[in-house]
Amino acid sequence: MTDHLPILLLLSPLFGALVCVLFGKGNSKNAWIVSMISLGISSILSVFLLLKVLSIKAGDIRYRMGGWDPSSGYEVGIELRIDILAALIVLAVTLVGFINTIYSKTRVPAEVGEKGPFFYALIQLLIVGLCGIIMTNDAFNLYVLIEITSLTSYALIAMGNRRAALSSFNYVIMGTIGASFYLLGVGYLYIKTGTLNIDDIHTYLENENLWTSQSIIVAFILIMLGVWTKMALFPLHGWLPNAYSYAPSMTGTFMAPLMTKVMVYVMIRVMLWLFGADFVYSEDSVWSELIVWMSVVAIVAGSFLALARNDIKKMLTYLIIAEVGYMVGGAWLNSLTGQAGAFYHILSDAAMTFCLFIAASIVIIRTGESRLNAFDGLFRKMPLTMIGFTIGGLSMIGLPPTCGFFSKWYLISGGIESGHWEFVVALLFSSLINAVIFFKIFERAYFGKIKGIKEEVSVADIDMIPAEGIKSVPASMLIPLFISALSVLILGIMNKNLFSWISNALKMING
Amino acid sequence: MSELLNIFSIILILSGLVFFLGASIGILRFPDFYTRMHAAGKGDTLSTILIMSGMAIQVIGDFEGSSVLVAIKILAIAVLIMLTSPTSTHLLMKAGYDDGIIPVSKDKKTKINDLGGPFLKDSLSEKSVAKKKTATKKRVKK
Amino acid sequence: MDFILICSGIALFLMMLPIMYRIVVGPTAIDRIVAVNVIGTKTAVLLIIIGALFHNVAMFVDFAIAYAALNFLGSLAAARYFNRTRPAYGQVSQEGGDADE
Amino acid sequence: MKFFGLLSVIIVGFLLLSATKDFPNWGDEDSPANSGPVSSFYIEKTEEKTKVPNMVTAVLADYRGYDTMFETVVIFIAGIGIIAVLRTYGSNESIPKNQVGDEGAGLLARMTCSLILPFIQLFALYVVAHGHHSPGGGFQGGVMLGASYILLALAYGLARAKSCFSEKRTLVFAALGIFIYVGWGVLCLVMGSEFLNYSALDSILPGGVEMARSHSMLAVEIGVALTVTAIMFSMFSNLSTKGRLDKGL
Repeated sequence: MTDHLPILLLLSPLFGALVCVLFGKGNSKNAWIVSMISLGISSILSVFLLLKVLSIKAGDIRYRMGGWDPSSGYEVGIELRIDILAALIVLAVTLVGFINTIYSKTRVPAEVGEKGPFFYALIQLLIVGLCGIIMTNDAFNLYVLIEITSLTSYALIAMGNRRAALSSFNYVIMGTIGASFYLLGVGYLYIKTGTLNIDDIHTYLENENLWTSQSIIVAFILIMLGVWTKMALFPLHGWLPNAYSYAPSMTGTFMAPLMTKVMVYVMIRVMLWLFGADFVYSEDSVWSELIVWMSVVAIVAGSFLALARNDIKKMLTYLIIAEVGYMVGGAWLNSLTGQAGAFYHILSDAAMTFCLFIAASIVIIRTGESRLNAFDGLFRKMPLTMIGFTIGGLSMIGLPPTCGFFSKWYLISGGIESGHWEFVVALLFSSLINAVIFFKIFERAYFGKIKGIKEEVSVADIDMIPAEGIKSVPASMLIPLFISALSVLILGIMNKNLFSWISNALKMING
Repeated sequence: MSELLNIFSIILILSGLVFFLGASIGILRFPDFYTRMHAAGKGDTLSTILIMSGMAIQVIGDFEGSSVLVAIKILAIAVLIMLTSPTSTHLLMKAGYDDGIIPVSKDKKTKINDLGGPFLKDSLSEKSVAKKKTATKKRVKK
Repeated sequence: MDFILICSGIALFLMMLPIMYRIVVGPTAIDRIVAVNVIGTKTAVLLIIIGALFHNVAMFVDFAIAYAALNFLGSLAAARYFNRTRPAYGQVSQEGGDADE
Repeated sequence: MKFFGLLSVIIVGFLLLSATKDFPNWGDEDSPANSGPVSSFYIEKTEEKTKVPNMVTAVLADYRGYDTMFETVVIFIAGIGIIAVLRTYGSNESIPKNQVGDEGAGLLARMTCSLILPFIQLFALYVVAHGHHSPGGGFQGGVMLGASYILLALAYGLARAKSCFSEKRTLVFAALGIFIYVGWGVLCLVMGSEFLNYSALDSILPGGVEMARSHSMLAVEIGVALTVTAIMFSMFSNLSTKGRLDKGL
């Protein structure tokens, strides 16, 4: 049975979604139980998958759909391919999904009401799409799964309040343009190579030596543009802040840690597996230089825009844009440490964004205030929530025991290795701005005047009885917060193991 | 025999094209919505049926088992269009009529036909009719 | 024979151009829909002719049936939409106020 | 902003045009997409390995069946997403009484539809079932079948169509379609082979390994058709009534 782990991992949430649609009519509770079970199963399976990949010395697991063995060296069917990197991110995705489902227990009845089963169905299908994107080894299958994640996220965002529909519409337009660019690029590659399997495309390009062909270069540019639009790299980021901050809170906590990071993974995948390091970092191309500068602009602009915001969630979304700049820059540094750092940052950024978004959502829900003055005196009122927020914030700034420090450390050493000092400066500058932002909040929370916690309970929050201190936040929200805060610390402490796994996996592809 | 069928089918196709030419010119040149609808509903349907019958004869010319089935399918399309095209024209006409599209008229004075319904002379005040006319004209000019 | 089919196909296409003019110019929305309907039925015919040219009518006839049926669906939906929901000209109901519902 | 839009369109157009310079010629038999190892495998081996004359169907439902499964899921998501965003439950008070209920499009439309509807549905089923030999398959047949219900709703009123195809039934059918597709793949897993490896089913389907593949394709096409039908009708009824499901267009 362990041969079929990858597909079982996908099937569990898929069946969960079907069951939610079929039997969960109007009843969020049953749908919640179903999605807890299905996502729990798939997280357990992904742990097993990671263990299995670690136990294999050769590096990756391949799983052929339909049992079509390759004829004459080329795949005719669709192939899944899981190495350590993929297994790590699959684990992160399924765990975030599972933990977020715990968080959504009280929020779904409050925010989407009778449509709860549909919400859970969409969430599980989103998990299916994300896991499929990470595991697939087929360029067109990747597009189909990107479509799945996009469609589910449009619907999930539009389920929010009035402004959510408009921001979701913006996202629809930008996301469709991005996906179309990706598809065009894949089409060009197919015209030139006649195959869709990522490894086979790479082999064909290598054998025929097509690296200087104009259509291959254009295909590369189109795919990169598509992926950048989807991950909101700086000039293409317009859709992200509104979409994530007006979405229902559990959608925000779900999508902020995952969507952009998985697209960064797709970018690294396309760079290193589909086109190969020789093409991407070749001496006579300006790509590497140009894109590192673009990421520097993204980091600086994202940090400044975050500094200028007075709205908690908007500020966090602009910080995400800056973080995307980190990862893109790291991936393009042309040094193994930089790539590994970018990869490590995917994991750590997922953990700390998750932590911050949950904490921010709790604060916004409990105080009924979405601006920064919601934090006034919160250390005394909601100490546990603020502990979680502090850990996330410290990780964002990059202080030692947290994972944010280590990923930044690797990124910076990668920048020094490859001589991109502008990237190093941008990283340090962004850390500085993050410190300003978060210490401003900590100061408010510690010294600010205590305001009353919202006494009037709106209809939406009827399930939570306002009370003093810790009891004011239900356990179903605090537990996910603590797990995510803990994972920030664990990822930091385990940095040595993780880094060696990641860099071993990357060494194999870089040769 | 085959030669005869061939000539017959060509005659059908060409006559269908002639009718379609009529429909096309009618849709282009007729003065108002209802008359254009007339050209579309009649000429289009008849020409489609004629060309389809011609093609069916053309296909059946080689007398194979499968080609008979194909010919029947082509005739089925002809029947389908014979049923649906007038129906949709009728429904669209009704929609336009209910929306108050004014038909062209020879009555110089009021420029209104005695059609009944919303165009009955008594049921409309002069003012609203004038407004409707100007609205129509505006659109036409555009 | 192929020559005649090609000629009739091209003639059909050329005769669609005046109808295209009607789609672009209007003047009312329903005019456009009627023109689209006519072009739809003629496309079904054109599909059959193309099939005969490729000597593969059996394949194209299925497309033509589907096209004709969906064409009817489209004009029926448009007719109902304009019948109840919207007047053909936006201005009439705003100015006149008696949009004959 | 308009200027930037124009500029980016021009740049992208220039990029796309510049890429065509290296393309193989139009209709070139030796281009990689035509004579590459993958395409030649499909062209030469499909009939032999799957007993399906129409190789498009074989590629769609067997070689790349995993893709098609997710395409069906995409359609499912589109329908579920529209329901999740638009559907409003309860309160019909805002609508005036005289607008509730939908009497259809009149006698003539009803007569025509009653004549052609059975044939459209029959043709849709033919398209689903005949996908092995002629163009067609689950998606196309499902669209035709869904269109026939939309036609019913247009001609006879939404209430009449809902009595055939209620909201609950659309959801059940949509989920059931995907369940058939995925379940068929899981059946292959249970028989001890890879996911969607239809050849594992030759012990329960008649006619050897090749025919097992052929029959399985029909089964998954039926699943696709169910989902597409239900989602087509669900989308129409939700969009045309703004999610209230009371009065059609």
